[in-house]
Amino acid sequence: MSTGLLESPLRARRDGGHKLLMPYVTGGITPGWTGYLRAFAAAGADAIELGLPFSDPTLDGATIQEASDAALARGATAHGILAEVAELRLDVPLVASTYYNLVLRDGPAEFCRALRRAGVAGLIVPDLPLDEAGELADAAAATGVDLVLLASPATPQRRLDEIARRSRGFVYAVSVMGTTGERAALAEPAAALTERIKQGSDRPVLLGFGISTPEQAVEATRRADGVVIGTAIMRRILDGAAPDDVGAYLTGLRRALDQECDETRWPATPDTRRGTAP
Amino acid sequence: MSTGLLESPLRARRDGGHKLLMPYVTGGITPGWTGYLRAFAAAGADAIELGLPFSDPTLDGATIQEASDAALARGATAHGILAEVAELRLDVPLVASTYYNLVLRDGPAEFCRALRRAGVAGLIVPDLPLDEAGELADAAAATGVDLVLLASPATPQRRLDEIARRSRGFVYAVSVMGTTGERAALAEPAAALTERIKQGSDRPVLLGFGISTPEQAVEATRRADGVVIGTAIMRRILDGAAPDDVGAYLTGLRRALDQECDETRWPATPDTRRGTAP
Amino acid sequence: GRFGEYGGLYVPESLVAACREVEAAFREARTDPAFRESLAESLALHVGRPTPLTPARRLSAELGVTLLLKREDLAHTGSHKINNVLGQALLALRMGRTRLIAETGAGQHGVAVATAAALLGLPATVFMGERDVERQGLNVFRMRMLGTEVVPVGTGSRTLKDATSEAMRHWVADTEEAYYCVGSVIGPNPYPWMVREFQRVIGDEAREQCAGALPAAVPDYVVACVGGGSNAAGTFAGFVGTSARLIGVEAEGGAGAARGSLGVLHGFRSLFLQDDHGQITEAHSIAAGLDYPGVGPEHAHLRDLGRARYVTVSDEEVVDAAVRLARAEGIVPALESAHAVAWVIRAARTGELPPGATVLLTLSGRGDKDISTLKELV
Amino acid sequence: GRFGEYGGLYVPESLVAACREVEAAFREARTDPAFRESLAESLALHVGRPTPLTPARRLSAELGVTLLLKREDLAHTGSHKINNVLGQALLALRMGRTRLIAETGAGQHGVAVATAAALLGLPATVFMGERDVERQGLNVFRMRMLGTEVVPVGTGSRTLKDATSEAMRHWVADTEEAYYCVGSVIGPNPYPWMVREFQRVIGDEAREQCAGALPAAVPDYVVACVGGGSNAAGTFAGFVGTSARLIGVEAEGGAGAARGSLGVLHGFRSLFLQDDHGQITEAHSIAAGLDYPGVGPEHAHLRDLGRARYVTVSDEEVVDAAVRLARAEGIVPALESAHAVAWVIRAARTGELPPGATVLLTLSGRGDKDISTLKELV
Repeated sequence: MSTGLLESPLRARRDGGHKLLMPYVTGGITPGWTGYLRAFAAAGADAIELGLPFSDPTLDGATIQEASDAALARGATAHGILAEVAELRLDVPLVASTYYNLVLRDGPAEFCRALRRAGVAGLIVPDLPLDEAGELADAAAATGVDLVLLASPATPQRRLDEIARRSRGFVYAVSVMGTTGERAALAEPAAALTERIKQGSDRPVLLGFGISTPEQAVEATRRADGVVIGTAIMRRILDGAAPDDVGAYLTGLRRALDQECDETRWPATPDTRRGTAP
Repeated sequence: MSTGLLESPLRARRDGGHKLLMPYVTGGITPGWTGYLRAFAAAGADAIELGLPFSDPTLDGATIQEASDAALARGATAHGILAEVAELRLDVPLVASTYYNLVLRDGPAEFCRALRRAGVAGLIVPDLPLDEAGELADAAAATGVDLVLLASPATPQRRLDEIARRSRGFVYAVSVMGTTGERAALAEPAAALTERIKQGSDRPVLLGFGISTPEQAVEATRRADGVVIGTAIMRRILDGAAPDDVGAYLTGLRRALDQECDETRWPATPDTRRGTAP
Repeated sequence: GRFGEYGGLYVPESLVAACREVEAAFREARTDPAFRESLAESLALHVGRPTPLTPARRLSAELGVTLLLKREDLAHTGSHKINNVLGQALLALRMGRTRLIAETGAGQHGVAVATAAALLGLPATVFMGERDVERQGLNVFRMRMLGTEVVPVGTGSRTLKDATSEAMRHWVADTEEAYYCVGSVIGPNPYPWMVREFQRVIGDEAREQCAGALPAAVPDYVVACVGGGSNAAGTFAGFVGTSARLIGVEAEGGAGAARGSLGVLHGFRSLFLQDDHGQITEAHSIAAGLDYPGVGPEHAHLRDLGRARYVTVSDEEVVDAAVRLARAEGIVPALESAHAVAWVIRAARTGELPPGATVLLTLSGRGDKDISTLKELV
Repeated sequence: GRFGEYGGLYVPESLVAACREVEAAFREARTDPAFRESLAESLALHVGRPTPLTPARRLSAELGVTLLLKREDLAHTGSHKINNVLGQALLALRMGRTRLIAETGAGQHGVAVATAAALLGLPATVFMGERDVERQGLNVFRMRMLGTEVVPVGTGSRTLKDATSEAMRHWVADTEEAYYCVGSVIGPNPYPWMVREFQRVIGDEAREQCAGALPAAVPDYVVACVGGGSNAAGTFAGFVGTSARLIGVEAEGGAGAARGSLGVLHGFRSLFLQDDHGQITEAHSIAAGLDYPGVGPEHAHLRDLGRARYVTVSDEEVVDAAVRLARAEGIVPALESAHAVAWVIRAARTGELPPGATVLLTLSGRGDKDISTLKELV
C-alpha cells in the first residue's frame, strides 16, 4: 500500500512518537487569510485542513457555515484560493476539504489536478461516503492526492475496515454523531471508534468534530493519533482574532499534546484498552 | 262585508272625493314623539301609521331600520308605545305596523286586544302574507281591529283579488319591487298594480314605498286612493325635524293632493283607464 | 314546508311568488333523474363526495367510546356548505335564472356560492356587512378571485343581519333574473326543506358507511353542531328513521333550539333568542357560523317531538375540544364542528355517553379559517 | 436508488447506516400486504382518497382541449404532501422509531408531518428557518396545535436551507430513535425512490380514472408542476409506461430540470441551479413550494431520456392562470399547481397543444395558503 504526499509525513510524525495536530481554516475568510496558514505552521501543525467554501455546507455547524458565507461574500472561489495557496512555500502538508458539488463542477480528475498544481496533498469530502467515492478516489490516486475518508460511530465494523483500507492520508474519525462544532465534552463513542478503526489498520486516525480545549485534545489522543481543530479556530477568526492570536491558541494545544505524549510514553498507563480500570 | 274602525272613515273620506294621506312615524323615536302624531293630525292626515319598532326590520330600508334602532335604544317597547297612544285623543285613526314576531310574542288575540285598548284601529304586518295571516286575521276581526294586507306588483291577479277581499281598512299597495325607502321616480308598475287591485274590489287602495314629494303623491293618486309617507318623514325626524317641521312638510303634500283632487274632478280627465290616451 | 308549527312563508308579498316558483321548481327537479344525476355527478367530481367516515381511534380510546367522524371538512371549499349551494345553483340554472344572490357572515357560504357560480358560469353577488368585510378580508378576496361581486353593506350593525336585509332587497327588486341562495335550513319555505334535502347526502352516506363500520350498523348517537342547523339537518335526515339518538350541539351564546322561544324572523317561524318584548337578541359564539339567534324550523320540531335533543357547550370547551381532536387525530376542526366534539368529550366524561357507545359525529368543516382565532386563545 | 447517473447517497458517513436502514425497512414494507393495507386504509379514511378527477369543462371549452384535473387539493391538509408523509410515518412506526423529524419551508410539509404524527401518536419536531417562522405564523401555529414542536432556526439565511441543515444535524445525533421524514423526491437514497412510490397513488388513480373518462383511455399529455417534483413523480409513475407525453412545469426562477446543471446537494446527485464556481444559486418563485434550486434525480433522468419534458412559466403567467382557473372552474389552486395550468393555457394558445388534445393535470394543492400573496397581486 503506497503512502502519498499527505500520509507519508503524517505516518513519520506519528511513528516518531508525536500526536498529530491539524488545524482548519476556511480559505478566503479574510483578506490576509493565508497568514493563518503561516501561523498554523509556525505553531507546529502537522497538516492544515483548508476549507474551500461552499454555499450550502449542510453537514457543518453554524460556525463553519458562517465562515463559508463570509468567504463567499468576499468573492472567494475554490480556484482563487488554490492560486493563493500555490504561491505559498509551506512545509506543512495541506488538505483541502469541500463538498462534492465543487469537485463535480470541475470533474474529479480536473479538480484533483488543480489541487496537485497548488501543492495540496490531500482532500476531504464529507458528503462523499465510501460508496460514492470510487470515481474521485481513482482520480485522486492518479494525481497523487490523498483522498481522506471519514468514519463515524454508526459505521459497522466491516465497513469501518474498508474505510480504513481505502482511505489515504489518514482516517478522519468523526468523534460524535453530529455536525462540526465545539462541544463541552467529548463523547464516549470517540474513543471506541478510534479503537475500532485501529483494529484492522495502522493508518493514522485523526479525531474531529467538537474538539477545542487542550484537555479535549489530550483526552482525544489517548487513543487517536491526532486531532482536527476547526470550529474553535473559526469562531476566533470570525470574532476578529489575528493569525498571531490563533497561533498562540494552537501553540497551547501543541504544547499540551507534546507534554501528554511524553507523559503517556514514560511510563505507559495501564488502561490502554477500553473497559479496564477507570 | 263589514267595514271597521279604520275602513269606515277612510271610505267616507275617499267617497267624499278626497285623496287619502297616511303619514308614518316610528313610535318612541324621540322623547316627545307623540307630538308628531298631533302634527300629522293637524296637517290633515286621514290615518296615521304607527311603527312599533322591531330589532330586525329586514323588509325595511336603511332609514326605517335606523329609526327602529334609535327607538329601541331609547327603550321603546310595543306596550309602552301603546300606553302613550291610549292617552291621546286623536280624531284620526291609528294603524299600528310591526313585524310578526312582536305579534307572536303576545299571541295574536292578546296583541289585538292591546291594540284595541289603546284605541288603534288597524294593523299592518309586512312579513305576514295572506297565506300565514289566518290566525291573526281571525283575532283582529274578533277584536274589531282592521288587519291590512299588502299587495305587490308580483302578485298574480287571482291572489290579488283575494288579498283585496280579505284585507280590512284598505289595501296596502307596494308601489315597487323593493323595500321601504325614498326613490327618485315612481315605478311604472305602481299604476298598473293599483288598477289590478281595483278590478275586483272597491276597498281603498293606498300606495306605499318610495313616495316623498308632492309630485309623486299626486302622480300616485291618479289611480290610487291615497298614499303612505314613511321614509321621507323618518329621514326628516332623524335629521332633527320637530313636529311642526314635519307638519309643514305634510301640509304641502295635503295641499297638493287636495288641489289635484279638485283639478281632476272638474273636469274629469278622460284617461282614467290605463292604456287609453297618454 | 311545515315542520309541526314551525316553518312557513313569512315574507313580504313581493317575495311570495318568487318563493313559490323556487318551491315548484325544486319539487319538479328533485324527482327528475336528469337533475339528480347532474347533482350527483357534481358532488362526486367537484366536491369530492363521498367524504370518508374516519374512525377517531385515539380519541375513542381516550374516551372509552367508538367515535366515527363524517368528514365534511374534506369537501371542496372546506365545509358541507357546498353540497347545498351546488344543488341550488343547478336549480337556478334549471329555472333560467341568470344570476345568484346571497349574503354571508364570515364568508364560508359566500365562498361556496362564488365557487358554484364560477363552476356554472353564473354571475354572483354576495352581500356582506362592512364589519365582516374588514374582519374577513381573505374570504372577500377569495370570492372576488372566483369572479363574484362582493357588496359591502354599511347599514345598521354592518354585519350578517344587514347583509341579509340587503340581499332580500336586491332579490325583491329582481326576482325575474336573480336566484336567492340561502345558506342554511332557515328562511321561508321551501328553503329549510330544500336545503335539508341538498344536505341529506351527508346523512345518507354516513348511514351506509356506518352499516359497514359498525357491528350494529347504526350508531347509538348521532351528533352534529347546530347554528341554523344545515349540517345537522342533513345528517339527521339519514338517521331519523333509525334507533340512533340525535344530538344537536349549540353554542352557549347562540342556543336557539335549546333556549329560544317561538318567533318569526327571516321568513320562518321557529325558536329564536329574544327578550321579553319580542326583540331578537344577538347571538355570541366563538364560531362565526353558530352566531345565529335562531334555529331551522325542523330542529324546533324535532325538539318538540323529543326526536332530537339540543344541548350547549361553552367557548372554552370548544377550544379545548378542537385542540384535543387535532392532537389525537391530526384534524384541526372548524370551531363550529368542535362544538359537537366538545359535547362528546363531556358526555363521555360524565357518563351520559355510556362506555362503549358508538357515536357518529359530523365534522362540518375544517379549521383553517379559525387558525387566527385559535392562535390568540390556545 | 439510482436514476441513470442521478440519485445516490451523498451523506456524511454518520448517516449512511441510517439511510440504509430506512431503505431496508421500506423494501420490506412495500411488499408486506399488512403494511400496504394499513397505508391504503389510512389514505382512504384520513386523506379522503381516491381524489376525484374533475373535468375542467369551462376552461377546456375556452382552450379547445379536454382538460382533466387530478384533485390533490381535496386531500386532507390541502395537498398531495400527506400521501408521502403518511407512508413514511407508518414506516417509522414499523421501524420502531419513536419520533419524527422534518424541516419545512412555507410549512405545508410540516403541517402534513404534524398531522401524521398526531394521527399515529408520534412526537414530531419540525425545523423551520426563523424568517419562515415569521412569515408563516399560521402554519407554525397549526403545527403546534397538532402537538408538534416547531424549532426556529436562526443560522445562515434563516430559511429552508438552514432548517434542513438543522434537521440533519438532529437526525445524525439521534438516528436510533428519530425518523427523518423528507418531503419531496429529493435527498439521499432511498428517499427519492420511496417518496415517488408513496406518491404514485396519484398516478395510479389518475390512470384508472382516465381510462373511464377518456375514449382513448390515456391522455395525450400529463402535466404537473415540479419543485423537488414529488407530485409530478407520483403522477408520471402512473403514465410513464403509456404513450402520454409527460410535461413537468417549473418556475422560471427555480428551473432545476430545465436549466440546472449536474451537482450534488442535500444528499443526491441531480441537476441544480449553480454559478460557474459550483455555488448553488437561490431559487425564486412566487410559489414557496417551487422555490428549490434543484430537482429530484428521477426528473433529471427522465429529462435525459427524453421521456419527460421540462418547461418553465413566469410568475405573471402563474397568477393569471390561478385567476383563470378560479373563475372558470371554482377552484383556487395553489400557486405551485397554477404553474401546470399556466403551461396548458400557453400551450393551447401557441398551438403546442393541438386542438382537441386530452390533458391530465395534477392539481397538487389548494390555494388557501396563497390567498394573501394573490391578494397583493391581483
